[in-house]
Amino acid sequence: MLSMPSTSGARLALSTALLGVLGACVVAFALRSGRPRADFAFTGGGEIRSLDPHGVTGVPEGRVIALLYEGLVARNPHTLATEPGAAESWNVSPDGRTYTFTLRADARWSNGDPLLAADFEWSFRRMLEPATACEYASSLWLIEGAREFTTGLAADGTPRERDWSRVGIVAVQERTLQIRLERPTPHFWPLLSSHVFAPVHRASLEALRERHPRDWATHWTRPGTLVTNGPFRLVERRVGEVLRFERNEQYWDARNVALRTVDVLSVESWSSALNLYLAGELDWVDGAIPSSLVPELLGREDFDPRPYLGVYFYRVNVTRAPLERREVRAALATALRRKEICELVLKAGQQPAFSFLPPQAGDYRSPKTFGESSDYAQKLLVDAGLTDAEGKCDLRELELHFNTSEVHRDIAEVAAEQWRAALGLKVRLRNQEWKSFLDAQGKLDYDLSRSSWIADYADPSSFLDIWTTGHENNRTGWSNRQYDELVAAARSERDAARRRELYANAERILMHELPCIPIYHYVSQNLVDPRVGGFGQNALNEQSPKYWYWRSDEELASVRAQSMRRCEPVESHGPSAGLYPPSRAEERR
Amino acid sequence: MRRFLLRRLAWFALTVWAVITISFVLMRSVPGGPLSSDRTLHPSVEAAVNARYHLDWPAWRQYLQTLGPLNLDEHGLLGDRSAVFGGILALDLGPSLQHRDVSVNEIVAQSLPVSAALGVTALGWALLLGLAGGLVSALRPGTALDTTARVLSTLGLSLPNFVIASLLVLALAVALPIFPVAGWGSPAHLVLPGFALGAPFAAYVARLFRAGLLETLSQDCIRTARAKGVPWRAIVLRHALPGALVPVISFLGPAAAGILTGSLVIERIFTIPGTGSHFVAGALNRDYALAMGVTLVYTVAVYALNVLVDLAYALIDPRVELEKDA
Amino acid sequence: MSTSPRKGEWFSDATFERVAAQFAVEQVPNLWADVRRRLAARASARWSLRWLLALVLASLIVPLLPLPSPAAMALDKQPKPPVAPWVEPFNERFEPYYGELNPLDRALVSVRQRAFGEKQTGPWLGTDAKGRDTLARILWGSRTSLLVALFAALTSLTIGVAWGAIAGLARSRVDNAMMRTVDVLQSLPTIFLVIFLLSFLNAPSPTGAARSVSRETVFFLVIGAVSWLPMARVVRGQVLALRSAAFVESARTQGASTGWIVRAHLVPNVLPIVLVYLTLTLPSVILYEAFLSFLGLGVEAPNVSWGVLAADGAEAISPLATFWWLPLGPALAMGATLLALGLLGDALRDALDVKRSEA
Amino acid sequence: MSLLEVRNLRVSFATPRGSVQAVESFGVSIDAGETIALVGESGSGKSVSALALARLLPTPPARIETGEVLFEGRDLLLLGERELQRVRGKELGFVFQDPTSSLHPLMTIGEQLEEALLVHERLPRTSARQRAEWALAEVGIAEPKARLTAFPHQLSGGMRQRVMIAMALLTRPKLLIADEPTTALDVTVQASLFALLRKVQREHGTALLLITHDLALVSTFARRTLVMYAGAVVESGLTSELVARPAHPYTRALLRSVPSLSTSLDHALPVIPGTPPDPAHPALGCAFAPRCEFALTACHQRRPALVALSTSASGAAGVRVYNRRVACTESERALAAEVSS
Repeated sequence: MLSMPSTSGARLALSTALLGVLGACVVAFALRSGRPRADFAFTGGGEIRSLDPHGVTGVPEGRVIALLYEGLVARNPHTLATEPGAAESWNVSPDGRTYTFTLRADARWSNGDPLLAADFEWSFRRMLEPATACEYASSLWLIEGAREFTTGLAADGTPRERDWSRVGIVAVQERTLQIRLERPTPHFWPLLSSHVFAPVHRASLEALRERHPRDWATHWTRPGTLVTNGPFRLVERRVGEVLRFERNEQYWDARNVALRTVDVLSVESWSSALNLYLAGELDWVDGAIPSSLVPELLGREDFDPRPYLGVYFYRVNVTRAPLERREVRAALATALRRKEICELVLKAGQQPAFSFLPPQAGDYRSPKTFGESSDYAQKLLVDAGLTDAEGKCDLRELELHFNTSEVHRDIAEVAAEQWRAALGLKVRLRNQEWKSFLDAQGKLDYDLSRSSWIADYADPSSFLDIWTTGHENNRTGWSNRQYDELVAAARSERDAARRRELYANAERILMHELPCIPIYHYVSQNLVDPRVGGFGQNALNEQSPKYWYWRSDEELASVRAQSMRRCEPVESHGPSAGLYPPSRAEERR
Repeated sequence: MRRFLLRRLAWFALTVWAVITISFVLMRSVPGGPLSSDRTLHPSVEAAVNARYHLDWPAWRQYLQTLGPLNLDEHGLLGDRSAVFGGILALDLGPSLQHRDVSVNEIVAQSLPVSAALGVTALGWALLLGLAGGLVSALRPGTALDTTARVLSTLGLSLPNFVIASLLVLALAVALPIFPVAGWGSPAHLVLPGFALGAPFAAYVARLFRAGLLETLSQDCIRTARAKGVPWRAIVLRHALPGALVPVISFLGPAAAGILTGSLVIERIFTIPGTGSHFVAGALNRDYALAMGVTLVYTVAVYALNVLVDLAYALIDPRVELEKDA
Repeated sequence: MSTSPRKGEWFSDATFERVAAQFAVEQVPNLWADVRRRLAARASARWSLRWLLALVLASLIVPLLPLPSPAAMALDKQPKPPVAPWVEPFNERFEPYYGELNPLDRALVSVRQRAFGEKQTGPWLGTDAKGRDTLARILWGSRTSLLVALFAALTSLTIGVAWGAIAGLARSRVDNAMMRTVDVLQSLPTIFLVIFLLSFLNAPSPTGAARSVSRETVFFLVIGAVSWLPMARVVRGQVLALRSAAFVESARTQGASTGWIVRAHLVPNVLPIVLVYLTLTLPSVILYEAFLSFLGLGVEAPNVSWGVLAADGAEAISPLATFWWLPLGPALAMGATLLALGLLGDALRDALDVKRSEA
Repeated sequence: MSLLEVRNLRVSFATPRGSVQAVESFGVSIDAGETIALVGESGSGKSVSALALARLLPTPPARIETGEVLFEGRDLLLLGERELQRVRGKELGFVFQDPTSSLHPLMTIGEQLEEALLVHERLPRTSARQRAEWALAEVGIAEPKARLTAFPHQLSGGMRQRVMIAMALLTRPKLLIADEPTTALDVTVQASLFALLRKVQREHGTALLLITHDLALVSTFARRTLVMYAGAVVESGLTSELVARPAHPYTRALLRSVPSLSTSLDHALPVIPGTPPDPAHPALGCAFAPRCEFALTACHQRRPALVALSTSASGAAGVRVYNRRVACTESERALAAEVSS
């Protein structure tokens, strides 16, 4: 023990010095995580929820899963067509129910283990186990016996013992996997390529579970422990800061992967994300760009909003007066001036929505439904006896819920003002933080509630299924027998045209009944360095990181020359020599 | 000294217990749960998740679980479930309910040093600017220099720190790219956020120090020192400084609490991976474990700092007897 | 200063200790006349008071002023930069949309319409992204900020003072229990309390129609709920010091009743420190409102507050396009008000500081 | 040449209510080794004068308007701060009224003692410590070595004042100014301290300016005495003479109000009627006039100057007057009357 100096001045000086050293140590310790910039850095917002492909739902998580894992099949980022993934080939039985996949001989896990059909079988089983708590488990229920396996209930609702042998997922050979569906399902392909169908490495997970029976979940996704099969592997994770990935040399197509390192930054504030992008710290920002800045970005070559398969809408609680009346809902829907919202509030080219499905949902075209007319809306209310001849509205004040966000507030303010102007209706805005908001929505504790729906795949079923009676995502109290029947019929209809028609009829009912008031269809708002090549521009805004590379100066110039878009070029922060995958690099040499 | 620390420890345990209990009750009485998401779960899946995190337990049992290393399993209370988390007494805060594959311990271990570094920088700024400003204005009271320092320090207290931070970014990271706009990793990343976070506290320190110094300098013992012919500089440094620092030191406790809370804004603006963001995220996401974890960190940090402050009193002022209770 | 710091206090609040230390525990005859004279002698105090009074007045009569409505939007080509008053003093584009108004404000607005008609001030401070007039929003927003301050002042003055006084006067066991409660409440991060209260008290009512408490009310309650704690500490400290002060002892030995002692000794001696502390609480509460607004937990649209405006303004600072007038207005309003409160507090403290002013 | 010669010192304080004259006119002349007492009521300007002559008053609010302070021939009022520091503590020692507040509470006794030596004599720390220890022993503190590491609050009041005295004498100053050194202490301690002061003063040949309001105490102690009232010296002279034959009515009143053991409790203690004047509102004439039993109209209109009592005037009565000065128009007459009676 140090002896204390006797004078208080000296004690003060000594303790100040000690504190200073301590402070410096803290700073140095906290800063030790400094790492060189990755070949590519992007952000999808805040910290992702999990690296377990079976434990996540969000879009940002999906992007990270896409770096780490590869399912049986993949989607081409430009065309969204199904292309081989871990499976190099497959065939479908004539009845459209049995799919047989042949896995690549060179498909391996990042630790070198071969990737086998049994891995997939075990992974799918894991998803379906209730204990895994996979939120997407229900999307696998189109597989034979899967629903029963998860719920433990037979089709008639009687409890039944779980039995994996009754589920239509079998590893028939070492590299052959067979999946048998309940009924032929056209959207099985897009579903299969989504991140939920990624395989999980059984051996490492079970070993960890053995070793850490209580908290294995927090151990197995650590760098060095996590075994994956995608183009990249995890090398560092700092919560709230960064996920660092490196090219997985064990990946079967590693020669075609250009980037050696990828950083996924956790950036909670969009204005910071924008600042980081403009400073060259980020190469791709995908998210809610503040709308006041959108006009500034629109002319730039690195900002090219494209239609995106999502719809922004207001749920209407049809169990509450006066919203149980269709006229009122229709009046609300027709009184809005969506163009104003899109052009003056959102500004990035969002399309006014008069249907629930966006125009890009595959071959499907939404039927003509309703239009906008404040006179008509007014008339609806007058006819319904809710507004007197002088235009005095007798409706009670309605409450519009939205979760805390700049843009939701902006839209709600404008919508409320439009309803007031057109109908004399009083709408009170209620801003709620996310969980309270969801809670209220789930309990039907609202009048109008902001919502959006982003499709998992470009198919009407992805949008229209949720409105069937009792669906978990219905949350309006709306139920229509005819609609349910149409959707059920469409689900098993194999003739594409007939199926589209069934869905169109269902959507027509939906848009007549209006338990939801569509406002606009999304656009993707990617802010991406012009030098980035292999970047997918598609309706799902889905990316395949394995295709990303940096264009050289020459290629960038030629891409600019070919571009049809008139826009101002932006200085790129990427390597001017470009960064090409090993295969291309050899080719170029 | 030992009695003082023991006594403090006892009070500390009691406070922490009260904070845990209140947080527990608060967290669980707000609407929405950790699992609510925009995609509603199927009941069977939801039940499984609830079981995994023991959210299906009655509240008292969850409470006990949160508190201690009670392995209910061993007492046969649990049936066949094996996943029981340690509890606060075992220093195991359990897994985060929001970030499913990290434990709260890990989150705290990774983010606390960052916040601490930010806090240290902010305090460093606050003390540097505050003490300098206070010294200048106390040594020349009533002059233009004094007035300037005082107005500046009042202004520092008059703007929300996010406004200061945004202006700083615009001026010193964008217009003049001297410092990085955001991020973490090098000492340069600390300068602007540290300043933005520390500015209001610098203002406060300046005022406290000025007042303390003026008051100390007006004391009889300073006159004695002058009568002894001690040079003015030595009087200020040796005789007046320790006493004048007492109010500044006692401000460090509240300042630390303020910096911890204020850092959540600064951390968001500058994308700094500290505990700040988890404060709000934990509460907003109903991540019970994380919220509990950061609350504890906050309480412990503020408490520890207050104990340090009291020790500092004793260090400076020999008249302070730590054992005595007021 | 010469007194050693109090022990047994867990979370010693430097502010109040400083302030408390500066008050001589002694009665000063005719204190208030002196204070008024000293305040009046100080230019900064005069100007601060003027500004605060003008602000309160403006926020009270803001519906009467020929301002644009703070809620009326014009979405086209926004935000617009400020136009100098001499370039466009007035225009005729007034739109009487105010969102929700209480009856009194509605009456005031109709008076304003009758008096000024379509006439309204030009965009002297520019408009925001939805074309709403920044000046009007700042003035209407001052109501929220001032109300928040008022609520905090009220809770500080009622709960805080009562709590502190009771704790200070009560027997040590009661005192201990009360102060430990304050300690625990203070060691909870307030942000938790805020989120809890906001989502709990503001939970939607089952009927959906009439809700007894509006979010604004909840918001004010929340801020009030967390702002009285330091005040309780200050008052307790002062009461404790006074309790053992010689003149109170002597009054007691002369057989004065407790009530009389409280009236004649405690109140006049506690009041100055309470007042000074209030000038420290109000700025921090106004800043706290801004902090909550930044986190999206502030007042609800179409209501505005300085915090909301400042947060929006800070958000609008971007290297791509700087809508400088959006942060500037609220920052100036806030800065000036807080500066005024700070200067007033300084002046008040000096004016009440018996020791120094009598030297 | 006298050691210290103060002439016509005027000090004012700036207050929010305007300037206040704290010291009207102060003058004193002290020879080496001499002891002079400065007496007067509280607020009469004794302490201010003493502090002002060493420029220890905080400026502002204090302001030395006029005056000369010749210490060994140098005017302290004209010295630079650095030169002044060489005089203060080295040549000129101070003992203040309240040892509790005058000792630094956060520094050890040793530190405070050594400081002066370190500053003025640039001694190495160890020898400074040794000297400090001796100094403590000299003022009669037991276990001086142990006391060096003590803090002031660990000592008794008397001990603290001994420390103050030791501190003041450490550098062997030529003049010691003791400002009511015993006011805060009880009577037995007072006596021992005075004995101590006298002892060290004799040993070191230090001149002493003793400020007090206790005439009885100084009568045996100081050779000469100055009486101050309302910021001005109103009378000065040999203590014995002054006590025996006070010239100024104020001195007389002051002497009369000293209780003696023989005073019967039945008699009311003679007090000076009225209150001291408010320095913010100085009277036009003699400051004591409102309280003076001999006051004439002229006393209220003109301020009397401090003049030497003429040898002839008092010599007529056969009394030898040594440098006796008084500021009273009536004093000569009154004194003469008293002497002749």
